[in-house]
Amino acid sequence: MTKRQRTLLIRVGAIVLVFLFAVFLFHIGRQHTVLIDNNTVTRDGVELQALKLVEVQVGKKGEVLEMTPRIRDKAVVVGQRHTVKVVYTDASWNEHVHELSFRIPLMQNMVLISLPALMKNPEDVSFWLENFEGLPTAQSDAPQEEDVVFDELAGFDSF
Amino acid sequence: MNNELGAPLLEMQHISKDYFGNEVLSDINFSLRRGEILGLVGENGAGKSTLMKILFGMDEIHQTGGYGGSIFIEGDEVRFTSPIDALASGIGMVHQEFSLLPDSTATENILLNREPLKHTLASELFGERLNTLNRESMEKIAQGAIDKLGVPLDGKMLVSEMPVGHKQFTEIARELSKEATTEMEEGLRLLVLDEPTAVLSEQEAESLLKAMRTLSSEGIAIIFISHRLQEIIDVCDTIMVMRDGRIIKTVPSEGVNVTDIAHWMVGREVNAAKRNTRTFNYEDSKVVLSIRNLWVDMPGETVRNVNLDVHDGEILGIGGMAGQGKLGIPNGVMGLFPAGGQIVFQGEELPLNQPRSLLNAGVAFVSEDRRGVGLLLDESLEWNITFTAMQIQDKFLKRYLNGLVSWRDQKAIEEETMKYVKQLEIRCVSTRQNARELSGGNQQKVCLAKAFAVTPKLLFVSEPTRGIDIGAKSLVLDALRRYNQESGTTIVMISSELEELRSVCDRIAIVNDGKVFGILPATSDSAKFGLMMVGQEVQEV
Amino acid sequence: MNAALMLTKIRQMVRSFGLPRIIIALFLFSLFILAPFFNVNVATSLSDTLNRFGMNAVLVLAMVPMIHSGCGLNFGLPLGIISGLLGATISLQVDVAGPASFWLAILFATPFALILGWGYGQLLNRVKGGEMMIATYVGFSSVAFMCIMWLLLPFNNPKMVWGFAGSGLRTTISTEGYYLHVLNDFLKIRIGNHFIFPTGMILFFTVLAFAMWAFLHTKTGTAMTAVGSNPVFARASGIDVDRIRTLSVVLSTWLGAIGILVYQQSFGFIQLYMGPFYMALPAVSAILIGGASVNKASILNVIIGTFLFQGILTMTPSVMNAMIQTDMSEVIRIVASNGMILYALTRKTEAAR
Amino acid sequence: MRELSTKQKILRFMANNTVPLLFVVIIAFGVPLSGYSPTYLAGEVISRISRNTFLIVSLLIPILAGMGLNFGMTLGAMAGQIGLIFTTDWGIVGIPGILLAMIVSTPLSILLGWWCGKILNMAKGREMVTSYIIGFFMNGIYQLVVLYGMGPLIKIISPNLLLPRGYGIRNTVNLIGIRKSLDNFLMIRIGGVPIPVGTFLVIALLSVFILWFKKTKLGQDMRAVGQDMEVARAAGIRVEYTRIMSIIISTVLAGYGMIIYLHNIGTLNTYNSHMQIGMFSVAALLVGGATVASAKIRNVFLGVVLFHLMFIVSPMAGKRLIGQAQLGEYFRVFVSYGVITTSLVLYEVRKKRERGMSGLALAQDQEVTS
Repeated sequence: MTKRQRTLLIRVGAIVLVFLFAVFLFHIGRQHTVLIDNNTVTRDGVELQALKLVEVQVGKKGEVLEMTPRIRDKAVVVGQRHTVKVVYTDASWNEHVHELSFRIPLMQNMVLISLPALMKNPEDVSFWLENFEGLPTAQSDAPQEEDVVFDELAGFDSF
Repeated sequence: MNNELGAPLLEMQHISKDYFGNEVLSDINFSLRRGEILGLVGENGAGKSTLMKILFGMDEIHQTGGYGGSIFIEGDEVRFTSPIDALASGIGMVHQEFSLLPDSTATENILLNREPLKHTLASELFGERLNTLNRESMEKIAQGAIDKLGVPLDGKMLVSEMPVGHKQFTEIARELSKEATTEMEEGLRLLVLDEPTAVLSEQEAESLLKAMRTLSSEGIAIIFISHRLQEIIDVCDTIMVMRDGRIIKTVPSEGVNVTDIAHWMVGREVNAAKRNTRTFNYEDSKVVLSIRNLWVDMPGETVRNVNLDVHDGEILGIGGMAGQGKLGIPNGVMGLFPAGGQIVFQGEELPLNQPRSLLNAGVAFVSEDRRGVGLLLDESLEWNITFTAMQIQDKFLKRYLNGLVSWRDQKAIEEETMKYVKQLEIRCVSTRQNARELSGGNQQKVCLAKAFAVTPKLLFVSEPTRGIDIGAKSLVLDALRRYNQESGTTIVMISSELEELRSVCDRIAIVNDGKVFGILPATSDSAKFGLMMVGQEVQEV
Repeated sequence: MNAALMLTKIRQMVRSFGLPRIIIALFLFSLFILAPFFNVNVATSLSDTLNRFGMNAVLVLAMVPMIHSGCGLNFGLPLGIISGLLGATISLQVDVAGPASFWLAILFATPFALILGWGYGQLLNRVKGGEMMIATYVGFSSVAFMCIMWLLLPFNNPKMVWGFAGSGLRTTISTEGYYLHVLNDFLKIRIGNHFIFPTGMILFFTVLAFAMWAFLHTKTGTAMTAVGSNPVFARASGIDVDRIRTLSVVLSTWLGAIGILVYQQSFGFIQLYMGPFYMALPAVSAILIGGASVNKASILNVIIGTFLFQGILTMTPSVMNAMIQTDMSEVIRIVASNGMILYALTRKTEAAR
Repeated sequence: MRELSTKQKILRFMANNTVPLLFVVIIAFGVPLSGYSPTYLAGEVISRISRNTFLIVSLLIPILAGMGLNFGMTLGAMAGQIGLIFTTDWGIVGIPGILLAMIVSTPLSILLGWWCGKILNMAKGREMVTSYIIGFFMNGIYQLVVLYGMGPLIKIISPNLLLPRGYGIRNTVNLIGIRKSLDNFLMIRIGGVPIPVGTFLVIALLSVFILWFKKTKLGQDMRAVGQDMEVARAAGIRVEYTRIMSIIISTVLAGYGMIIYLHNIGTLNTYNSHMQIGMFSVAALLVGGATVASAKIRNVFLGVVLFHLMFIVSPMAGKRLIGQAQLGEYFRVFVSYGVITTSLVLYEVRKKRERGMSGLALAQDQEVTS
């Protein structure tokens, strides 16, 4: 192997390495929103009732959310693999604790966890986790045209 | 001098060179043994530098059609295509101008772009230039070269703080160090020193000569180009004298004296017909310009303490080797470079450093730097010829409103320009043509016309024939002579070509080491001028 | 053979005129041709262009003396503008209504222009070779310095100062009631519904341009050109190079002062504070577009350049907008003007600098 | 060389450090006038050191190569901003977001730096004014790309980033995802002053890199080119290539610097953030005692501290003094430009003075001999 070939190899290698690192960063740095939903849902024709009172925690260090029926809350997470811990005490004072892990598709901005579905069938992730395509708040506002500001003298304040 | 057997280190056979038909070197033959010091002397333009350029395979030589003859190194014919080739065969050169970085140390300069490196990881990725410098090794190599030279040079000293001599040593050490850092077969074998002592003090020159002897004893041959003949005799084994592109003499230095060399350098057959036959009795005419204690800070042409009297109506020549200061005199007097001292023109002392005062008094100057000083390259001939006269003497102007407005008189300008175009045979398309588009000879004529247009009482003409073809040359010289005769204008002409001066001038002053070394009538023996140029007193014959 | 000859000839022409200039000229030309197809009124556009030409031409003319004397492009134009602003504000303070205020403003601006220009010239003489960069920053610092001054100077005409504070000048001051449109309306000619020829303003520029042309034909003007063409030659010919350069800087500064007053009378407002900050750049690119280089400029360059530059500024918003429903004029302005300056800076000028 | 007396030494020190000394004086008056507490000032200054140092360091390499102050660092800033726009659009947050923005900006910076270096090689002797105009010119191209290209030509996923009309990035991009993430990494507090150790580590690493770089062959070549292009060329150094390399390195570092700067601020002003960055960085460097011809790491740090102290205190000082905060704001703008002007003038004047020295020596010489 000549020196030139060797250098070329190292350079190509380095570029590939940086690229792989970038992909890795993409995976670990991607931010997703997990919506947690405690509404009555229908699965396979069966109606699943909303849960009375349930504690949900997304991720190990996430905030513990207490949810009553017909509540939808959200947790912002970074990365793809996450756990969700659900603590539910049913009418007969039996405590059900599920600690489940799930994976969010890389390019998915939002996913929705349906708590009643999760209670029903915790083993099947696809049963309670679904992709959620956003139609958040912006829709209602009329698109307001924004003037683009070119201020060549800007930046005097923030420096 | 240990190489008695085998081929000589360098041999040149039948070397010739012409620049587009103009022969500058013909049939050069010489050889050089290991450790031999060859002194190469000759006037400016004798062909020394061209010969060295051929040896080094400079681009300039290839671009102008190559050279004839052959060069042998240790018996093998070589034909270098670039200085790098020459370097690889162990030939190094130190040029007259320093090529040093001012804010770097001697060591850094010695090893410039040949630094030994320490391998770093980054270099694998980003290329060799990201290896770090190996300072220790650098110092060792530089010190090795300095030691070989045998001079007290501090490797850590910044070049800007060095005395001139040490800069010179740094340059030489750089050549010596090349054996350690390049892929030379066996290190430096031949060193060319171009005027190394010109800028040195006596002591510095002495230690340089000593260093040369040291190198020679180590088997390094040296070609020593110098105008200081005594040094040549002192240090060289052989002396080679060149004149007009030929080798005149190659002699061992023993028993040669300075007068002999000077004779060989300048003693040529003089074409009597071309000579100025006029005998001008300058003692009878009054002194028109007197220069006292003049110093001029002109880079490369420093003038120190010059005293000179110019008589009314004469043509005074100023000659001397390049770099000795002859060009500094007119440039300093005319205020183009910082100067001090005293000048009295027509009995009146004029302030220095003010071109205006000299021009007002009627002194004009044709500069040797045509393109830089002499011309407005991007303006018309009309402007070039009439500008100075317009500004100084208010010629070619129309006055309006009681002289409040002075308007350019286009018609007068055209007439004046036309007059000189005819008189000096300036070849141009029209008088509106830009000066840039003219040939060198015609540009020179424009410069003369500019000076004539102010009808000067005294005219400095500096290197009037440099870089122009023969036809234009004689036209320019004739014009000067005629102008002197017809209008009685005193002319001071500065030229590197002694014969040119002798053909036009009445008296010739020779400048050496920034001072006027002596003045002789133009009819004097050329050998006397030759001696004066190299700083030797002329013994009265 | 003939075609090849033609081609080389065209190539030569392109080279001597400069490709960027040709592109800009063709671009403007095509805008005018396209305009009617997109329901843009050519007469209005022409009228606007002419108006803006008049507003800016004197500012562009202010480039000429300094280019001639070899001081390079006058990036320090804001200094001249400041002199003009001082003249304008003092004139308003004196509170003479009507056209007289314009002439008063010129009168008041002149001493400032002379003094500031002289000092600026002295400075530039000490930094030969680095004029343009230093000029830029002299302009910037003087604008910033005047920002402080506008706050502190004891003006008190209620039309100029902040109402609530009673002191400190406003950022924009209307010239209404003073010299609004004094030149624009002088002998103006209305042709049809959409075309107005601002005779007074064009006339004013013509007078100044003629004066400049005449000056360059005098002895001193000739010396100035020579200094710019080859300062060493000029020195060897007995010219006091520094004096001529200073004179050119004073002239440029004064023209800058007049230029901004002409601008204001048409624009209607005096813009203080950071207003003059980037005013040099359009003027610089305009003269370069007109065919000037870093050390050569003529009155013709001023006229062509201002017309082309202002033409593009007027035409691009309307035509481009109509064409692609996008207002790209800002981008085109930035790229064209700065590209032109870059082009000029990277040309090899053989002058000894 | 003669030994200098103490007085001469002090005078020379003052002459060589005019600008920093002047700033010390301004601050000595300004700080008490402003009435800010030392803790507040310390916090502010530390925050600004972490914010701006990286940007300013990017100016060092072109100075080493003799190309003066690289006002073209704006190009790097633009590349950095484009990197941030992309990572924000992709929703990458935290330190990975910063790193990814840097990776995205790198090829852009290299391309822009290469182009800028090419142009500057065509304008030798007036690099500074040319690099300054290059910044303006490139701003036009940047607008073309970001305001018109992004959306239809360059895919932008998140509609929140785009203007309501469907193409072009909004005036401000919220960088909440990466805001202060590097600063808060390893944040410690000393006496109530928060110190972003993470960012400081990055800056330390950069400083070490610069020091190391000066020891490499490339660094040495740049020094050579900076001192005398012709000598370097004669020695076989590829002058043009070396100069281009210096601009590329500067541009890439400026890009990273801009990302760190904006990550601290937390919002990206799409069309304005980069405009004045070059000017302020240059001013800060000069305040630290650097000149057009030489600049060192210590000038950067001294400069950041002095410049920003002045910047922080002047509005308040102006308010206390005249009753107008606006005055102080104008004052600091004036001082920034004034400092650059002074430094440029001093540089040119010194260059000229050195040329005049040899004549004096000659005159003295003659006086001695005659």
